[in-house]
Amino acid sequence: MKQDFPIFSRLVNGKPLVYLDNAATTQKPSCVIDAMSEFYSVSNANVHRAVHTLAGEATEGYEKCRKLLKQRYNAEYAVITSGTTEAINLVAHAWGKHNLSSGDVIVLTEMEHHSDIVPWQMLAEKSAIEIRYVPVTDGKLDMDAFEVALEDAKLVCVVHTSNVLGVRNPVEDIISLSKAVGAKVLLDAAQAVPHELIDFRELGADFMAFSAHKMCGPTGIGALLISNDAFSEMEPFMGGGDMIDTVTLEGSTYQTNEHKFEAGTPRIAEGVGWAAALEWISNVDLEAHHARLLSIASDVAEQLKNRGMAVYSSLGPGDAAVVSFNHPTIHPEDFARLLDAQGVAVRTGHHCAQPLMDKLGVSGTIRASFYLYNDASDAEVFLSGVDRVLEAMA
Amino acid sequence: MKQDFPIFSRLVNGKPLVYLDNAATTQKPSCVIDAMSEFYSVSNANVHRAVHTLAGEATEGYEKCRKLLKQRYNAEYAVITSGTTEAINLVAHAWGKHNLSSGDVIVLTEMEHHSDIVPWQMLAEKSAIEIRYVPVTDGKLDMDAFEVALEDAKLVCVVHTSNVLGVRNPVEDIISLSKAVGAKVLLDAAQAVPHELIDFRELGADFMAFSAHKMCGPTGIGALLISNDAFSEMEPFMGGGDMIDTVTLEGSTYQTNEHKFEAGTPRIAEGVGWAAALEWISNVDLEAHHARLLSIASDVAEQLKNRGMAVYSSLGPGDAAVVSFNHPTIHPEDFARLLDAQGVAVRTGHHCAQPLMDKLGVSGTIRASFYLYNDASDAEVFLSGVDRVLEAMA
Amino acid sequence: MSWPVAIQELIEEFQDIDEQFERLEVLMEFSEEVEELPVESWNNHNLVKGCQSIAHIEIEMVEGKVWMKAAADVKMVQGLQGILSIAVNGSTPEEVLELTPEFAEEAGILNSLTPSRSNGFRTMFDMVQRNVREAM
Amino acid sequence: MSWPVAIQELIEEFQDIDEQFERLEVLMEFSEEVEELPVESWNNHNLVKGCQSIAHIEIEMVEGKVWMKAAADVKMVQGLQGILSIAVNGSTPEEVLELTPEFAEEAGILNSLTPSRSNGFRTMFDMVQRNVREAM
Ligand SMILES: Cc1ncc(COP(=O)(O)O)c(C=O)c1O
Ligand SMILES: Cc1ncc(COP(=O)(O)O)c(C=O)c1O
Repeated sequence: MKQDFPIFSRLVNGKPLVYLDNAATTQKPSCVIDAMSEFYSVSNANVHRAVHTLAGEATEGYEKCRKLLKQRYNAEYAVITSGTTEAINLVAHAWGKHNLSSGDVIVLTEMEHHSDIVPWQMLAEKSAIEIRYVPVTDGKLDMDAFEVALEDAKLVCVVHTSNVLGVRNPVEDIISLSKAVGAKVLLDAAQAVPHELIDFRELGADFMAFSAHKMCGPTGIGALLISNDAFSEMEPFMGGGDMIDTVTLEGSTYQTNEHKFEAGTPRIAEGVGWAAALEWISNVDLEAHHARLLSIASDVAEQLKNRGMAVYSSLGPGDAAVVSFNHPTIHPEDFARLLDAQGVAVRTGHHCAQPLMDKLGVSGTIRASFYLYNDASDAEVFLSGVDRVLEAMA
Repeated sequence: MKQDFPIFSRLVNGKPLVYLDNAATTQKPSCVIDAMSEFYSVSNANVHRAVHTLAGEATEGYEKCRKLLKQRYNAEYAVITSGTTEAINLVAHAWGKHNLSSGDVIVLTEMEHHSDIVPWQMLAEKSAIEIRYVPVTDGKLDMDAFEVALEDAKLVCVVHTSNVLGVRNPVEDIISLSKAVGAKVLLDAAQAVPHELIDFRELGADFMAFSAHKMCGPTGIGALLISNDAFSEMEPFMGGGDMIDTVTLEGSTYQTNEHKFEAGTPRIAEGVGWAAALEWISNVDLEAHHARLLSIASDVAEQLKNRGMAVYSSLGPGDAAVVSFNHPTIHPEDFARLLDAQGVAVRTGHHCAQPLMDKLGVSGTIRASFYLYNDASDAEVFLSGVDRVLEAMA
Repeated sequence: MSWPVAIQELIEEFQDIDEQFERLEVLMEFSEEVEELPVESWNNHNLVKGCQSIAHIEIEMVEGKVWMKAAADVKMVQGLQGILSIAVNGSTPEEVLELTPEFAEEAGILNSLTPSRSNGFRTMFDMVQRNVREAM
Repeated sequence: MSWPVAIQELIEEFQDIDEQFERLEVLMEFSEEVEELPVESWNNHNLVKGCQSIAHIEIEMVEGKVWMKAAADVKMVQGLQGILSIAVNGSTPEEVLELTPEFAEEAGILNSLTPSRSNGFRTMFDMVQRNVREAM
């Protein structure tokens, strides 16, 4: 598959690129890159309510992205945002602010990404809302504690698949337990949609947020899927062009569909690029690749343990192919720089999950995350790279 | 210059494209399109705090955009947003919410774009803030009325250059009058930066919002320039990755520079593309082109008047080359569709400025807006296209 | 696909046109074909919803046959309404319900309009069928 | 540009290296060159601000000559501190103030690091000059 991705023809520090930073962002196939160039070269115009040909083509190209999202994930509504982070902030402002008040409870977990913590802390501070964090034990969500935390909860926000541990949370149980107490559920699916096909309506969540750039699509665009129920409870977030119906000096009325939440000129070329990525990925057997990558990652994890590393990912079935680890003495940054010198890209740091780092008792980890185009030879290069680091630092 | 823009090699309805919808969005030169393709093909990675080579290149590429913005516009701070609309909403949330309260006054004008009306209406409603609209008389801001409206104002939000009329407001006077009463000033410069080079610090505004896509840059990205003074009074808007310093279960602390307002993975490829556009435009003699285009637009306006059209743009010195007009009986939509049939792209409708439409006593206008790559031959094709429409509809 | 004669003629008339400008001119000529719904009769019920501009459509049953009256401020929308009139006027309700909006596509009318306007045609088409169903 | 002998040697040593891995190894070896600032002496004043990882630098004047002590948790940062030590230790304050961080660029040390880390080097360099100026 690597031949579909032009970036793999480059060298890094004189070595072929082995890209294992996929949980941060994925590489783009030619068809995505070309679709955007083509858009800018042939159909570029502003969208909506326009009568000229280019504007019609641009509108169609952009709205195709929404159509594909709704089809692929079986969603009632798909609001296009600039990414997972904006999608979650949209829920906090457009739903949270109007449906939560003093004393209400939001349930989060200790393994949330900052993007699914900070918006709620900001909201909670303003409105005296209580936040409960479900603890993580041995790298897994404590489901007993979750049930306790759920009492009187109005909103449950959970990362579907952790960007640090790769662990896939039991979202089916989380949703049914939450629905039983009448709580709305938001899934942070940034790491989930790249690895598995989710039927949003069947799953039964109210909100699902994710980013294009983590599933071979462009930067600057993401989506929030919304259930009928939740959509009807939302008020506009940002104001501006395209989201209004009428504007007078006395006040304004708003659109009734997704456009209500898409103020201003949308991410047009990005929508075109994401549509291309969605079409591309619909021809990929995600399940087969997922099994393959999980097996590679599990091997890698074993090998790292054999070499004395602490590995934080458990890599159970369904988990994403993410290996978070640390060496007992070598600083993650030195480790990653020495891997980079060999063409191997991994990420280090807190991975925007400081509370989880606190729980793990570390300030950061080294993270090798695998995606569709990675193969066993990447794992080999990575491991021999690790060996050279260990030798050099011995 | 057209040869720099690949889109001009296409036909629209069998005719060479004459693109006069530049106030909606501009076309992109090859160097911008290529810079983004190149980024995705060679350096794509997530930015900030990463140690591998690609991430370093991506960070450098993205931050270069900010550097160029600060240099070109001489700004203390440049926050990167998804466009003008998000930039203005950012001010409403990050500054307005924390610095305006019940009874305070915001001054707007009747010629604002919806993006500079709706965010303030939403804020005003929540916080019982008074909004005063400075009237437009004969297509110009009524400066006497402005001075009256200014009494006790805390914030003045003005469109630098109107997207409907092309009129450039006397922003220098507006700013000095506003500063004299201690009001902060926001400039909606979406239509201004494409046409003139602005020295933000010297001009003395507090906020200036604009979009890349209206100045030959990509969609999905824009900026808010902020003065030192105003920056120090702002609280975070959206929460998430990259904008924090520390996150604990008890609460979070934030970055102190622009990143504080850029939650989540930023618009990386878009930043690279905009940087290319900023470099490209820095080699363009904006002033000369502006004079040239204004003269073309004035001729066009004259010709339209000669043919019985109502022209709303006055096209004085400094105004943008935007011609808004209507035929006494032909509906703008029919008019524009018949122009499109001849390859000529113009926009019709309320141009996201319904209050101004109300003032002009129309439901919409036809708008022909000129930009760098337009020339006298475009005006000729446009006018002969108009003639054919008039004939057909006679 | 085979169409009623009136529609078949219409498709052929459009298919013969090479130039987009002429196609739009012919489209506008069809505005003559629709019986105008007078302004006094405009109401929320006969308003075409989701249309960018003003458009009204009313369906009557005259001796068991469908009859359409309509109005619009945009001439090309009037033209689309004229084409719809040709397609439905004098037909039985059953015949109208069997129609699909594809004929306009086949004629090249729809792809000659931008998505929002061709959506407008579908919206009007759906409205006609809904009203016919209600009137049965 | 001409540099003090110690720096010139250092530049040449780095320029001789072809492979990035080896360059980083050599960089880490320079961590031996810095006199360690003991943990007890770490404080907010000697903390390098804007650095991603922990780094401290302190400047002393010994018989009119500059002397640097430092500490860091990342070995490569220690290496950068070692290189800084070579560049400044034993120099007069005036000599230190004449230095620019370009020598590290010339050696290819900076471009071998990502922007944030090469910014870190500049930050440390600036901090040394600031402290020297204060100590004058
Ligand atoms: C004057 C003015 N303000 C604001 C905007 C909104 O810009 P954007 O849609 O890129 O957010 C526009 C363009 O649509 C404009 O012309
Ligand atoms: C689990 C998770 N949530 C949220 C995010 C934020 O996504 P973005 O930065 O694209 O907004 C990420 C990625 O950084 C993630 O991995």
